[in-house]
Amino acid sequence: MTGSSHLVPVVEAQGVKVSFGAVRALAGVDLVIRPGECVGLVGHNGAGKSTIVNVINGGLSPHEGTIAYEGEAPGRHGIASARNHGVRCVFQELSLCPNLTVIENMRVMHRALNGWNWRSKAVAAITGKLGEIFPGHRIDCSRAVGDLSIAERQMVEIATAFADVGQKPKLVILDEPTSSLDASLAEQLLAHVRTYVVGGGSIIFISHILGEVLSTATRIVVMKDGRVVADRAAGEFTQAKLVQAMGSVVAEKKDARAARVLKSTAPILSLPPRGGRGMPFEAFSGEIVGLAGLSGHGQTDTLVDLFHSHSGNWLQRSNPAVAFVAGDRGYNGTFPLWSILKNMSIASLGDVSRATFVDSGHEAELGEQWKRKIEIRTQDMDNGILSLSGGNQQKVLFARALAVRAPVVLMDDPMRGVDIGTKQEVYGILRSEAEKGRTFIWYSTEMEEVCICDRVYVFNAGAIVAELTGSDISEDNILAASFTEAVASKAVIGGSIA
Amino acid sequence: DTSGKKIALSNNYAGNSWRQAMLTSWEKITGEAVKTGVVAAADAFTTAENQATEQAAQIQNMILQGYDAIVINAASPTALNGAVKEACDAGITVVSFDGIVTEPCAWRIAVDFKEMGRSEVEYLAKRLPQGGNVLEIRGLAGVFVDDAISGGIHEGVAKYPQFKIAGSVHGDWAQDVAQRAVAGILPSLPEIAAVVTQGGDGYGAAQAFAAAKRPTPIIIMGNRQDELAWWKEQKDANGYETMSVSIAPGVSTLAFWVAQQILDGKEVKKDLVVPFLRIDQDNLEANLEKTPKGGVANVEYTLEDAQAVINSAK
Amino acid sequence: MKINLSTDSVRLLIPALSLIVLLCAVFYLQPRAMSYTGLNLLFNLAVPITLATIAQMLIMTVNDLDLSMGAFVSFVACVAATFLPTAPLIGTIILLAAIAAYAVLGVVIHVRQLPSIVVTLGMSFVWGGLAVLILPSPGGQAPVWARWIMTSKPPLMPMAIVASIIIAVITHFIVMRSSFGVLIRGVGGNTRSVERAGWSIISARAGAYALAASFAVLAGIALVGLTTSADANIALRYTLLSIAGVILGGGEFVGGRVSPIGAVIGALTLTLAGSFLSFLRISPDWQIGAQGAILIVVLALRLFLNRLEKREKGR
Amino acid sequence: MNALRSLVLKPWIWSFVATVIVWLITIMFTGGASAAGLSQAAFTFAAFSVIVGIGQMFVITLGPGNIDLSVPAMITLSGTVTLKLMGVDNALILPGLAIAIGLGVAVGIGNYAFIKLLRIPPIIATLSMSFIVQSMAIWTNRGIRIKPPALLADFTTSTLWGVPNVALVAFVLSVIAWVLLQKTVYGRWISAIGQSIPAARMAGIPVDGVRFATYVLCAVLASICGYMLASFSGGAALNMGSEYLLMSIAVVVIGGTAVAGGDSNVPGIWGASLFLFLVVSMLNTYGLGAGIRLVMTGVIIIAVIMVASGRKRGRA
Ligand SMILES: Nc1ncnc2c1ncn2[C@@H]1O[C@H](COP(=O)(O)OP(=O)(O)OP(=O)(O)O)[C@@H](O)[C@H]1O
Ligand SMILES: Nc1ncnc2c1ncn2[C@@H]1O[C@H](COP(=O)(O)OP(=O)(O)OP(=O)(O)O)[C@@H](O)[C@H]1O
Ligand SMILES: [Mg+2]
Ligand SMILES: [Mg+2]
Repeated sequence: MTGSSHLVPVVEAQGVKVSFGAVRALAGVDLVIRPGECVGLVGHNGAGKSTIVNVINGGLSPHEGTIAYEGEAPGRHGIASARNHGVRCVFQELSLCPNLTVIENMRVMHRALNGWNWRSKAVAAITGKLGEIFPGHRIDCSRAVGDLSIAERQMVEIATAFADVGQKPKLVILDEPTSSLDASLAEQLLAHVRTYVVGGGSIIFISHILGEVLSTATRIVVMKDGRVVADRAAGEFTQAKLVQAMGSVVAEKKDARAARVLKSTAPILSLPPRGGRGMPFEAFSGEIVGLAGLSGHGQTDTLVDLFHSHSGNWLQRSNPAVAFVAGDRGYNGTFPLWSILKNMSIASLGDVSRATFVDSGHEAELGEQWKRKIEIRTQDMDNGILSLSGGNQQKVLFARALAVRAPVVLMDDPMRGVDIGTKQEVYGILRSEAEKGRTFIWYSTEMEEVCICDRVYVFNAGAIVAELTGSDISEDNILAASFTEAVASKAVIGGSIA
Repeated sequence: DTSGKKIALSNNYAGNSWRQAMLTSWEKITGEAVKTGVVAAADAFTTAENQATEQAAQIQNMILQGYDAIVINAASPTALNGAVKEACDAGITVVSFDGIVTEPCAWRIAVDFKEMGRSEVEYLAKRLPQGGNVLEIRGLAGVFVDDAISGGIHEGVAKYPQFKIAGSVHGDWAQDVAQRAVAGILPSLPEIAAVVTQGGDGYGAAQAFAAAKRPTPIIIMGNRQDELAWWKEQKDANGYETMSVSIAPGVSTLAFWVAQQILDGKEVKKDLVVPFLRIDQDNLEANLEKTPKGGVANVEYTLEDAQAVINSAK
Repeated sequence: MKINLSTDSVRLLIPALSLIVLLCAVFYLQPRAMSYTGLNLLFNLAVPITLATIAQMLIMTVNDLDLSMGAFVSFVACVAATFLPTAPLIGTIILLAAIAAYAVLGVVIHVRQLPSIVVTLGMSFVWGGLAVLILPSPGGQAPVWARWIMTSKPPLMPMAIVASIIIAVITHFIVMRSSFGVLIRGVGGNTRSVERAGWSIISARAGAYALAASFAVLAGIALVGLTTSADANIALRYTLLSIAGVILGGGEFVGGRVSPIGAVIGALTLTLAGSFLSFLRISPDWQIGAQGAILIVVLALRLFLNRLEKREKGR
Repeated sequence: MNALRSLVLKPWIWSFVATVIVWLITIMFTGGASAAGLSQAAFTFAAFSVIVGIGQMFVITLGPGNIDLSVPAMITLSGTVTLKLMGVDNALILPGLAIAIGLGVAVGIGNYAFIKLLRIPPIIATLSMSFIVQSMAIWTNRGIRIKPPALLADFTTSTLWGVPNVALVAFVLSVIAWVLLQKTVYGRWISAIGQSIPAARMAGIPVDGVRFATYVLCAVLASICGYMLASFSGGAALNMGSEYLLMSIAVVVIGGTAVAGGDSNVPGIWGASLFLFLVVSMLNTYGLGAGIRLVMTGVIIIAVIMVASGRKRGRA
């Protein structure tokens, strides 16, 4: 790794400062990326990771400081010059055109892809890359991206960034690329990243899953409050050291979870088998029920079904039965025109209003309370929601659902992009709320989270194929169950693995 | 003999009382004619919006439906020429009235709109020999009727230079639009001696003057019952004097008879003229009596009237 | 039989089926329509509407809406009926300037982040005013060549059908196949990511607007070719018709989801719906209402077919 | 709080600035003599646009594609039906108003039924509805023009301390609308729906109920406007509503309400309504021809919106 230090850096950022109004997103960042290295970029939510990435790819001009690509400072800093130097980016929020097909998205993303037969060139490039990175994928490149699942979209975006169309990518920036991929896909990606780096390419890899970063990066840069606080070879870090460098205090992972049997009472929620296949769904009071399986196999649909069948579309129930935490923030989470406070309080307006008049004092109080409780990093809850970093927006959505008095909370992979410190806090809140009798139904793509649950349903092809409880909940069992075929009607393999 | 012939009415607009009265007259007279076997059918068609394109499509459909004659009140004198030409080429008799078309193969039953405008100023010249400021309320910009009447008014003013057009607004032939426009310009106008209209917006103008607490000038009235009733009220109260010019909506029935005569093989000149309907101070009561409450002063035509019009044109 | 239908072709299938159903109904009511001249009479006034619908669709592709479409087509018709036959050079210059004005509008709307609805609402007054200035009272004369094209009688198929097919094929190629089409649809789908890929959104928008204006110009000329002359209010209805046509054809207001072939079919369907009504002979009181009803019926049909298709897919 | 206030302040201030400028130019023509008369006329006629504008604003706030094109037909229907029912009987004034509201509710229900059952864009659903409603208006009275009850006619045409009564009614309605939007749960809900329907649904908002109520509200306001307008102008006409199609949309968007939904603005509607009336008056006063007048109207609208949103988007 030191061998590459004499090479001309692909990108060299020096003293970069960026602020958004009063918010100082970057307070002087130096970052050098050399060929043949994978730089892991970690830090708490709002540390400035996405911002520095935006500066590097030309989308943002630094207010102070310089950027040089391959040793030369560009005449005009901008997207075009960054791309000309082979910088490609996979953004934290999905950024393909949902109305275009995969092939057409290639055309948009790669300006070099021109000429009469650009379609066939694009097909060749994207199918080749998809096959290379995600062998065994089943993506039809003539389909509109909007018709793909969120994981498939992410895969397409990654493959698009790595694709070689006349111009080889030199630096690929991956901003939380694995957040919507399940474990096996994530592993495929990481494997590809390693070989790519060995081949002389460079990667900036941003993730909150420290295990991934430790196993993939050659060098790790830790950011905190807009500064780089540590920059060392990956080998010098352990998970604990990383966490410490990030500045979060994390309680040691408590594996000792009291196995709780809560199935005694009548279920608080239930659904018949989806499409007449597999097992029915049930949840009991005070449980944390996990929905697992490969991503996009019906978990989100189940949650949405549960939500729709327990909330009114014509009249609001006086006592809400369910609350929902969105995973796809842009689609069904945030209200972009509103302040953080309004975004947070929207679901519990009934509690902060009198005779349908919103009591703003009461509302602000509620906001402050949750701001403290899960540490939303903002000066003022009246700031726009979009001024928050991705992870902090997610926290607001979390607070929104927890503030509702509903006995059941549905969670659609809500920890996407939440930093490790916050995660631990949220886990804590979940546990204590569950103790008090709240039920959580939790779809997650992260194995670690699934393992916190009391009971887990494993999904395959839209149906529940297995139920795991207590100590049977483990990565291996879940993975094994994920490939079980659903059986028609009710002949169920109930806990075939248990 | 036309007992086997089918006639259609192509109407471009039904959104005001004039057009409604026109349709009612058509229904009344042609219903009778169908019953007595003069013609086989006389269907009325109206388009949703006052648009030449839509009416052109309507006429083309009538060609397909196999009508023998089409009677048209046209949205535009020229924009239907394409469709009218196709109808003529298909051997269909086309008679236009009120909103006439310029396509030479069609018959035209025209109102002399220019003359109508001129007569308003002539009347004023008699009433106010010393002249004065005049407010003009026009119709819908870009429509031929509006242009013609306004042209007549301006000719009249040129002839009687003691009148000066102090302001001109477009009332779009709609009561409330006219009222709105007059109310907007009125504060900036000097004293107004008379208001010339295109027949029908008089009542709105009177209300705007009343709302602005200005003396009521001589307002040329249209043919609506409420206008006539207002005039009568004023006449009884303070001897208010004015006149009313308009086109009788029943002209549609004249067009029907003309079409029937042409189908019957009569020689008919391409251009026919109908007089406009004029009501004066002395025949106000008589006319008001004949006009249904809330309706429009009207004249319906018989076969004999039509023959008289045809013969007088020869 | 297993056909793998893409979203795009499904989007097309439904409008096409509604058109066919409606056409059958019309033929049933009026068998005379089932002929060369019959079809031409049914559809020739659809040609300008189709072109205007395509123009509206291009604007909708970049998530905007043009409320001045009708006024603009009227303006073009006035220019075409006055300047084009007598002073072709001046006429052409005016029309080119109008197209340029559209491009400028696109740029202004993007740069100043203005709502297109308001700007085009304002522009509808401007075009309307210019039309009145050019042609204060109805009249003018269609250029001979426009008249010739619109009344031509090609073999086998009437002009209206040939024209619709040509328009559909050309616009399908431009919007769905070409790079430019991909780009403007991308702008509609996700402006930010197109920008991040290094494209100039300004020129994409300007291009979309200019192309739309070009189709609207063709619409105006085609209209004059059919009617032989123009007036300032001749096409005001095209604004709503064109929007309805795009929607009927499966397009959407936002998200760059459009279908040129669908738009052509939508425009034809709308035109046909009017004829269908004439053939039904409803009482004059309800003729206007029936136009609303027919729109609803056509859309209900669309919904019904959509359902069918969903059930197919669910299996 | 401060940030919020400046955000609300900015969009509407511009329509008022434009209004004042146009007003000054108009009264300059007579050296100021027409000030009182012009203002009174402006408030009278702006009132009608304000009433329909408020309804349209609620609908537009529901998000892209939401618009109610049945407003003009609704105005016509309620004008014709209520005037016919009231005859000239003063005792029937209130029942007439109740009928107007009832008609509005019915048409609103119809509008949303089309939108919901047929899953069609509101623009098409309400357009279809407007044809049907217009037909109903024709069918119910065939253009017969009946005078309003004298008391009602007096009320709508007279003034209180120099302020037209209709303007007072519109003012009261706008205050109610403002409170609804800014202070109540319902206001939050429509703003949320306007920003993202899926997000609103998953936040537990009864989306269908709220949209339904909003379409009904819009139709009811249009209906009330028709009732008042017919009384004001001495009788209903079949084309009395057609003015208000573009007008209702224009006052909303010029007034600073976001066309993309989620953000609405009540004061701006007043500014825009006064402005649109005064522009026409100004151009009429200076005696410009119809063509020039139209062009100028368009240019002024665009200029106002440029200035207004240029400021609004001033990024920090
Ligand atoms: N457009 C913006 N306007 C205002 N503030 C912003 C904007 N974008 C980012 N910020 C602020 O800049 C800071 C850094 O944000 P950034 O998105 O870089 O964080 P991050 O490290 O990527 O966090 P996460 O892990 O949650 O994605 C945050 O405090 C955020 O609130
Ligand atoms: N909107 C319109 N479009 C085209 N022509 C119209 C329109 N309105 C009226 N006309 C024409 O104007 C002439 C007379 O209309 P007039 O204004 O007298 O009707 P009216 O009796 O006043 O109707 P209303 O009572 O509804 O105002 C006729 O030639 C009619 O065809
Ligand atoms: Mg980030
Ligand atoms: Mg009139």
